[in-house]
Amino acid sequence: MSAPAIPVAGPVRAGGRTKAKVDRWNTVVEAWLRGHSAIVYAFLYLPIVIVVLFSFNANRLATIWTGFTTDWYSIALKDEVVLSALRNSFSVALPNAILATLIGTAAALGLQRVPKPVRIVFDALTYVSIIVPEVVIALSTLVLFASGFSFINDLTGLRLQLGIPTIVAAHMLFNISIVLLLVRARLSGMDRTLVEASFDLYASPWRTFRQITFPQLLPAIVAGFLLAFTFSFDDYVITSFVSGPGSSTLPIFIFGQVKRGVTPETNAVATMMLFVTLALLAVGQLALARGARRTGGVQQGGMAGMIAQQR
Amino acid sequence: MAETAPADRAGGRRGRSALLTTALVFPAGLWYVALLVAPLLIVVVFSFGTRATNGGYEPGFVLDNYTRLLQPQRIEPFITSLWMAIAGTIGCLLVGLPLAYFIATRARRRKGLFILLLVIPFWTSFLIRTYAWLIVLGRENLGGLIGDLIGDPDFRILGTPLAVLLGLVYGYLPLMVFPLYVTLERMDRTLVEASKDLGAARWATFRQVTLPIALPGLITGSILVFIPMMGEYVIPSILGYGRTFLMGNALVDAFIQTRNWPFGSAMAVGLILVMLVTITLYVWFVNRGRHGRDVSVL
Amino acid sequence: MDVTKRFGDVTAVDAMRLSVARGAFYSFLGPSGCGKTTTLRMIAGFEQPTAGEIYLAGEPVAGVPPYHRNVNTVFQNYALFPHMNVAQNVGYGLRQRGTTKADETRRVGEALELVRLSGYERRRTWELSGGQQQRVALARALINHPTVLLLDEPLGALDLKLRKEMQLELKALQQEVGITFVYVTHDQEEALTMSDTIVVMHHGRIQQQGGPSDLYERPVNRFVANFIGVSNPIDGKLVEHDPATGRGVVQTDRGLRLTGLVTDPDARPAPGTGVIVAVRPERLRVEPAGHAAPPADGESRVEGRIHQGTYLGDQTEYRVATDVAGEMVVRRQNAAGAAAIMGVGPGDPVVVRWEDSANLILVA
Amino acid sequence: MDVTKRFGDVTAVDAMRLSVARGAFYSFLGPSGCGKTTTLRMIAGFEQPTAGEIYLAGEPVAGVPPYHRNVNTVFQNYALFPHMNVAQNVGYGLRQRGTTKADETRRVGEALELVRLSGYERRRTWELSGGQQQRVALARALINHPTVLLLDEPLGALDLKLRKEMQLELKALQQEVGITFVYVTHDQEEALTMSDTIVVMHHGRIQQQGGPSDLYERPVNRFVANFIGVSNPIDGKLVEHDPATGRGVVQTDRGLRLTGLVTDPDARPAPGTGVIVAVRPERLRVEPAGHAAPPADGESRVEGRIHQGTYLGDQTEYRVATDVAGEMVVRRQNAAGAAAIMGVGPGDPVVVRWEDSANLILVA
Amino acid sequence: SSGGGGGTAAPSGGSEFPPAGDIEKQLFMYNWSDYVNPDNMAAFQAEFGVEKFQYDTFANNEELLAKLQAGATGYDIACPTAEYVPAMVEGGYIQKLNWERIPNQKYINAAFKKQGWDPNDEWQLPKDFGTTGILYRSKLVTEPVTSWQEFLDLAKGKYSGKVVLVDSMGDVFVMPLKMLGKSLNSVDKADLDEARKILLDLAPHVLALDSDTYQDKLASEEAVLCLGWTGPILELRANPDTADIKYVVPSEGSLYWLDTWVLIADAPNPNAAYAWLNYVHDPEVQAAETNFTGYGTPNDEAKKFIDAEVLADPAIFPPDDVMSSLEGAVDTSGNEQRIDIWQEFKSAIGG
Ligand SMILES: Nc1ncnc2c1ncn2[C@@H]1O[C@H](COP(=O)(O)OP(=O)(O)OP(=O)(O)O)[C@@H](O)[C@H]1O
Ligand SMILES: Nc1ncnc2c1ncn2[C@@H]1O[C@H](COP(=O)(O)OP(=O)(O)OP(=O)(O)O)[C@@H](O)[C@H]1O
Ligand SMILES: [Mg+2]
Ligand SMILES: [Mg+2]
Repeated sequence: MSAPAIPVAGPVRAGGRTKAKVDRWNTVVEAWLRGHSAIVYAFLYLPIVIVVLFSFNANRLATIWTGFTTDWYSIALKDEVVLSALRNSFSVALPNAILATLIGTAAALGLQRVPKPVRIVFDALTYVSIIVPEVVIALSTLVLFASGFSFINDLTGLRLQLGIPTIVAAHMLFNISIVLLLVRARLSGMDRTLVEASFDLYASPWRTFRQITFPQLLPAIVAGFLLAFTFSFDDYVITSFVSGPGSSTLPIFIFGQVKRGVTPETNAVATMMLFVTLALLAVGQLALARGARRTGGVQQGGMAGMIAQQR
Repeated sequence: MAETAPADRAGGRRGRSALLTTALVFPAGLWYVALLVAPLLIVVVFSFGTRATNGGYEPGFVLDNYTRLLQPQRIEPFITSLWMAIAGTIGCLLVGLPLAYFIATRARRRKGLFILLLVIPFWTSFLIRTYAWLIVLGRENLGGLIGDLIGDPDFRILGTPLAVLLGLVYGYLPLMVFPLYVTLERMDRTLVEASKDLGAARWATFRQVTLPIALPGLITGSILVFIPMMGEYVIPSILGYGRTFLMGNALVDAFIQTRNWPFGSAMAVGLILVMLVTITLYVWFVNRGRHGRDVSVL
Repeated sequence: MDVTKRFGDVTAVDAMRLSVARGAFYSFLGPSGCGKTTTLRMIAGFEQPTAGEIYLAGEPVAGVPPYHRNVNTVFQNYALFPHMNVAQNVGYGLRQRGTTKADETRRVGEALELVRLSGYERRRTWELSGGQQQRVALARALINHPTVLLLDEPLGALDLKLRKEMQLELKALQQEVGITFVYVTHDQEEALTMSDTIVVMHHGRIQQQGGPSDLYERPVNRFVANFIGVSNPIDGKLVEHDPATGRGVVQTDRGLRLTGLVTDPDARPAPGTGVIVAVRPERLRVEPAGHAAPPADGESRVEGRIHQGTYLGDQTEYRVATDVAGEMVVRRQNAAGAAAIMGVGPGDPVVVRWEDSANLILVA
Repeated sequence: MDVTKRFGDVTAVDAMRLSVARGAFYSFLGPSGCGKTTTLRMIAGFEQPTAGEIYLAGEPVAGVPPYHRNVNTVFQNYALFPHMNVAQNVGYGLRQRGTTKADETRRVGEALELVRLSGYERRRTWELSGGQQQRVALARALINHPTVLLLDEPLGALDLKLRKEMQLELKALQQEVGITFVYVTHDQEEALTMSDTIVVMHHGRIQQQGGPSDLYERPVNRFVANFIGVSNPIDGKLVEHDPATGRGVVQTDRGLRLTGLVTDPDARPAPGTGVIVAVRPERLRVEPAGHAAPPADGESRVEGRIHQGTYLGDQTEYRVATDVAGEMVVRRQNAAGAAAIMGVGPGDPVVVRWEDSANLILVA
Repeated sequence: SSGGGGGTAAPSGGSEFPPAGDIEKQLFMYNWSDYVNPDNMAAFQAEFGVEKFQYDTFANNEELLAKLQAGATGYDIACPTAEYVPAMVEGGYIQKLNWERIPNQKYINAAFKKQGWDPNDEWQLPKDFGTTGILYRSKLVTEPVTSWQEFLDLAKGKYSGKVVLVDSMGDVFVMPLKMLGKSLNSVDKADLDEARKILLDLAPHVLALDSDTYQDKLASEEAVLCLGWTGPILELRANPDTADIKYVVPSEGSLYWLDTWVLIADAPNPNAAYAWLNYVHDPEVQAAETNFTGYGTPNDEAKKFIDAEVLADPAIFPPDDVMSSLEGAVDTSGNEQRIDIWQEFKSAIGG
């Protein structure tokens, strides 16, 4: 539209002049953003590509490429140590994720209703549990377990010892904190009136939780579950300390391997791991996508969306 | 219709809800007490003990462990870590902020995808990925390449603080991007429009509106990456060739190589305290003048 | 009993006593922050009264949780469950009481029928327009046949055209189902259009309650007179008052002598009390000073100049600056179309006349 | 030039041609989704037209970013910066142009003065009521002396009482500063009250533009007639039409013969075209069938029964069911108070009369 | 006491001396990774009916010790380096060996017995040994490298910045102390002060402190000189590109380390453990071990069955004169002065 009546105002003329320049600016900035992000993603994936690549390296010295082979996969798959390490990793990570998610979520819900001082203490602890360097917590936890066990064993003649349960227990500390944080963040962002509406429609607190609160929290819970799983699946320090006979996990195996230099076998194992987890992710994604469709796509982008919505 | 005798029903409900609350919070509380408070107490106790002849802990009450902390060669790693952690945090910010902004400004569906792409790499063993960098940055690859470009035959990335920095940024980037992304994503777009409408160009708008509003996420992110960086030791020993000697390495040396647990504990206690203080100060500093709008740290 | 609710030192609802007749349409009318929502929330059971006791159908309901009260609410923001479709939302209440699937489907169908949304069962809540969402919320509440239905500014979010339509719909619906509606609004036109009884609140206290015309024609105090419609307030002193008939005479500060009705039947003001005389704009007549009708008795008249004339479509609003009564707002219906009203324009001297019966004497 | 904006396959604004005179108060009026905001955003520079060119003060502004346009916007949700206090918000625009601190403080003071918020400088935005926030947003825009000020439903969030006050304030302010206001609303009363020129939009197209009375008394088509006020539409066929005077005669489907004005001056309908006759409710008179005035010529009349009478305070609305003209809405001002209107009640037979001059013949 | 069948031990020979008590169905070993020949493990399981042979790995002695010190239990056999044995004895983490049940120990060369770490030969059964020395790429380092002195000069001179040291305090101190002609276990203040000078002198020229992947650095020619262990030699040789790798034990003498089998104090499966300890030192079995690990065996009888080139490799089986110049290590990790120097050295490397 035009308003010839109005005398040309300065800035507008300036606008007229800068018009071309401005157009470029928008595109330039956008281009820069795209470029930057592209590079960052490359940066993130480069090592992965290398790992996958070198898992096909004929040379046992990972650093030098001599030729293509798939032997390492068959070797890895035959290697009993690898397999048991794999089994252990799962039997550590899975219960861990489940328990941590349960306990963390419960706590997050409970913390809404506790008196302020209690909440403050809890926050502080959550906070510290993330600050403490892993080595420290690892060693002190080991000491705690060991002395505790020997005490109990002497007392009761049981033969409690380090093993998968101790690893799970130790990992859960950190994982509970993570889940707690995620779920609380979500809770605080939740629309309170939905709960009231549900009460108003005769739903008891429990039913309200099941039908309203829980679905709303699901994103946070799933994200927490995934993070917990990843953490305890990939943790070396704590695990190496509190592991017992027959409970070495994949990272421990890999660390031992590394003593002899990263071999293509380790790469092969890592590659397989990657694809296993990717498969899990895909499955979860599908499940959520379906769930999303059913429950109305509240969570866009499925699992990713869920994680995306967090923190 | 409402049942009768509401009063005692109410009373009963109150009792039950209290019970429920405890039931909900108890397990987590138990965990914190058993596996955080107790171990930390052990650490504190240890920090006053002495090293047994063959390593480990010998009960006792001495302060040498703390006094030893103040020796120059003990302070040095702390300073180095401080610098590295700060540099790393800034690095994560420089890399992560534009990325978060990019993702946050994509179409609804794409966002999810980009976030997912961000997570996937972290499904492979951290160790393996770090070793992969050895190859990437190796002389026969990137390192050499850059070397040739700048015409310096024995130019190296590996074994330099730069490599460690890169490793740190690589390792902790998502912890920075997530919170940033979330705050940017939730931000009211019309604020940006309002700013432009009032004559602020892109950069001015970013500086005066977007950034201040993304501040909470920025703080959360910085802390989430800063803390673990202080305790990091695998990255420096692998990518840094053990030439960049950080707090984490010092701790590991004390606890494992020389098995001087009391001293290690003292170091840990010191570190934790310092971090708590720094973070509290940092948060307080950033929250200044944001009346009533406190930034939650985590 | 008198119900009171305090939040810290804020008294949201102050010693409120109110009983609601079955099947009637009640409105709580008042400015923002006057305690309407709080009252509603206490009835629904989301808040507990600080003092006093609430009875539903004769039962005291203190401590009875919302989910045991046979009361339903339509929330201002509708509060539809985002993860459920329309049918699931509407059926929610029934499911809680364990209705059979078949029965639920049937009744949901009926409820949607009632709010003219048949065929929307599978829709996602966010695929609905504001008006439609509002109807879903309504259906979700009505399907439970509550003894009382609470509505908190249910039309606040809709645009004017839609709001007017929904007002008629709601009213019709209420008459159809015969459920007691307690309706919160701060839009007096809305309240007037829909309500059997209007409860005007201010600062947590009931100012007046009654039918639309009672409130408009017999406001008991300044607040009510002002909040509902426009009152042209004239300050003065009561010089005469006959409690029997309620008639009173007021000597205004600027020398007018006005006869009218003391609206508050219980008021026994001493002669000389400062009062306000309010006159509704539609009761006023403006005539060009030149050919104004001669003074008649039983009517009041003041002289002034047109200050502003605003065309409102079906009406025209004149603001007349008078010496004795300040600025007076006059509304005339454009019964003869725009052409007719051009008679007077800004600055013209005019006479404003009105019958004494239009004088409302407000003591409080 | 004709400006068009498409989002994918949605055409938000369709071949729009409009020029805005300086210092005037323009309103865009239309139902939700008709393209008002989009138009505004194109003027402000947040959207680029898909086709066509926008001129500001005679300059084409395609590609000129918002921050180089001398246009300011008051956003519907105010969009106040949460991390700045009132003064900082208001001064924002000045700071961008590098005004000196002192100068800024002074002008911020003046601006707040203008919107009656002096003394609120240090307040936090979330400590303000809706109305106050709205004023801050206004001051923040006005302080830059834009050539055009765009307002997108600025009063949408306020409650009725406050909204009415703000309407007057805004209008006064606009006259005071003499800046061109382009005002978006979907509330026709608002538009009528404030505007010099109203632009009625529908489906991204301009339906009609003109002064309040033009639109109300000469709506060119059904949409406008319906959207602004109530029209009692009667279907019929045009039997006579004199393009010179615009007078036409309509034979309604139910056997009425109505004389009236073809509102669209450009329309040249062939005799026999289906048309609609619209009559504004305030132009109608209801009288008890018994003692109705005898039929006079130059007027139309139909018989019917009162279906519903709603008391609206200053007016009463009757819905009369007639055989020949369907349900007719009649509005009478309660010029004589409630007592007077009790004359007729639901079910009573009545006669509805109106002058032919009230007949609006709508061709489109 | 150890009577009977002499060297004519068949691969199944272990069973000629069925250990007392019946053998448990499982065995828990805590060991370095890839440090036992899987074929032997399989054979052992088959022969003694041990269904579960659990092989867990630790990354370094300290980790092992830390575990035991913290009271971790459940393992039968561990494999510490000799100098850590006293600590374990002291802590009571391991039990005395009953030689009656390990007849094959008779094959072990006396030179490895009754050493400082186990004067009365009660606690540990030698597994295999290696030396700390100098690795270098002969095709790049043409100069002669025969002594610590030469190593130091080259490191500070021509090959500055191409030098790797293993990240192990004990091994790194060998160089300065031997150069000074002191015991590599010296904790004498004066000696250590001297050593400190030399180390800090070397620090700026060091490329990396790395016990894990130094062979990669040598292979990629990023480093050409290395103070390290014999471990990776075989591997590097096997690869034509890196076949020029050389290993020397410096003339001033150096450290030899001995990894030993120990029996954990509360071993849940002692019989299986003894069965293994005896079985692993059956000459042919032991030979297979050597061929697999590439470390020298103290078991003389086994040499008969070891691959020729392995046996001939001076890096693995040093000639006697070299052997005589070697000194066993003592755990000195408790010495504050060493620790402080080590810290200082590490920080100094950062440059
Ligand atoms: N949870 C609360 N805590 C403290 N004060 C409250 C709370 N809820 C309401 N109030 C105060 O009580 C008073 C009444 O609030 P209420 O919401 O009932 O007003 P309202 O009539 O509903 O206003 P509106 O028309 O804006 O909804 C207000 O002054 C409000 O500030
Ligand atoms: N960014 C967009 N992408 C796609 N469609 C859009 C977009 N913005 C607006 N539209 C569509 O363009 C049409 C006009 O939108 P607009 O916001 O201008 O309507 P409006 O008149 O402002 O409505 P309201 O009164 O509700 O604000 C609508 O149909 C809307 O769905
Ligand atoms: Mg309210
Ligand atoms: Mg809009």
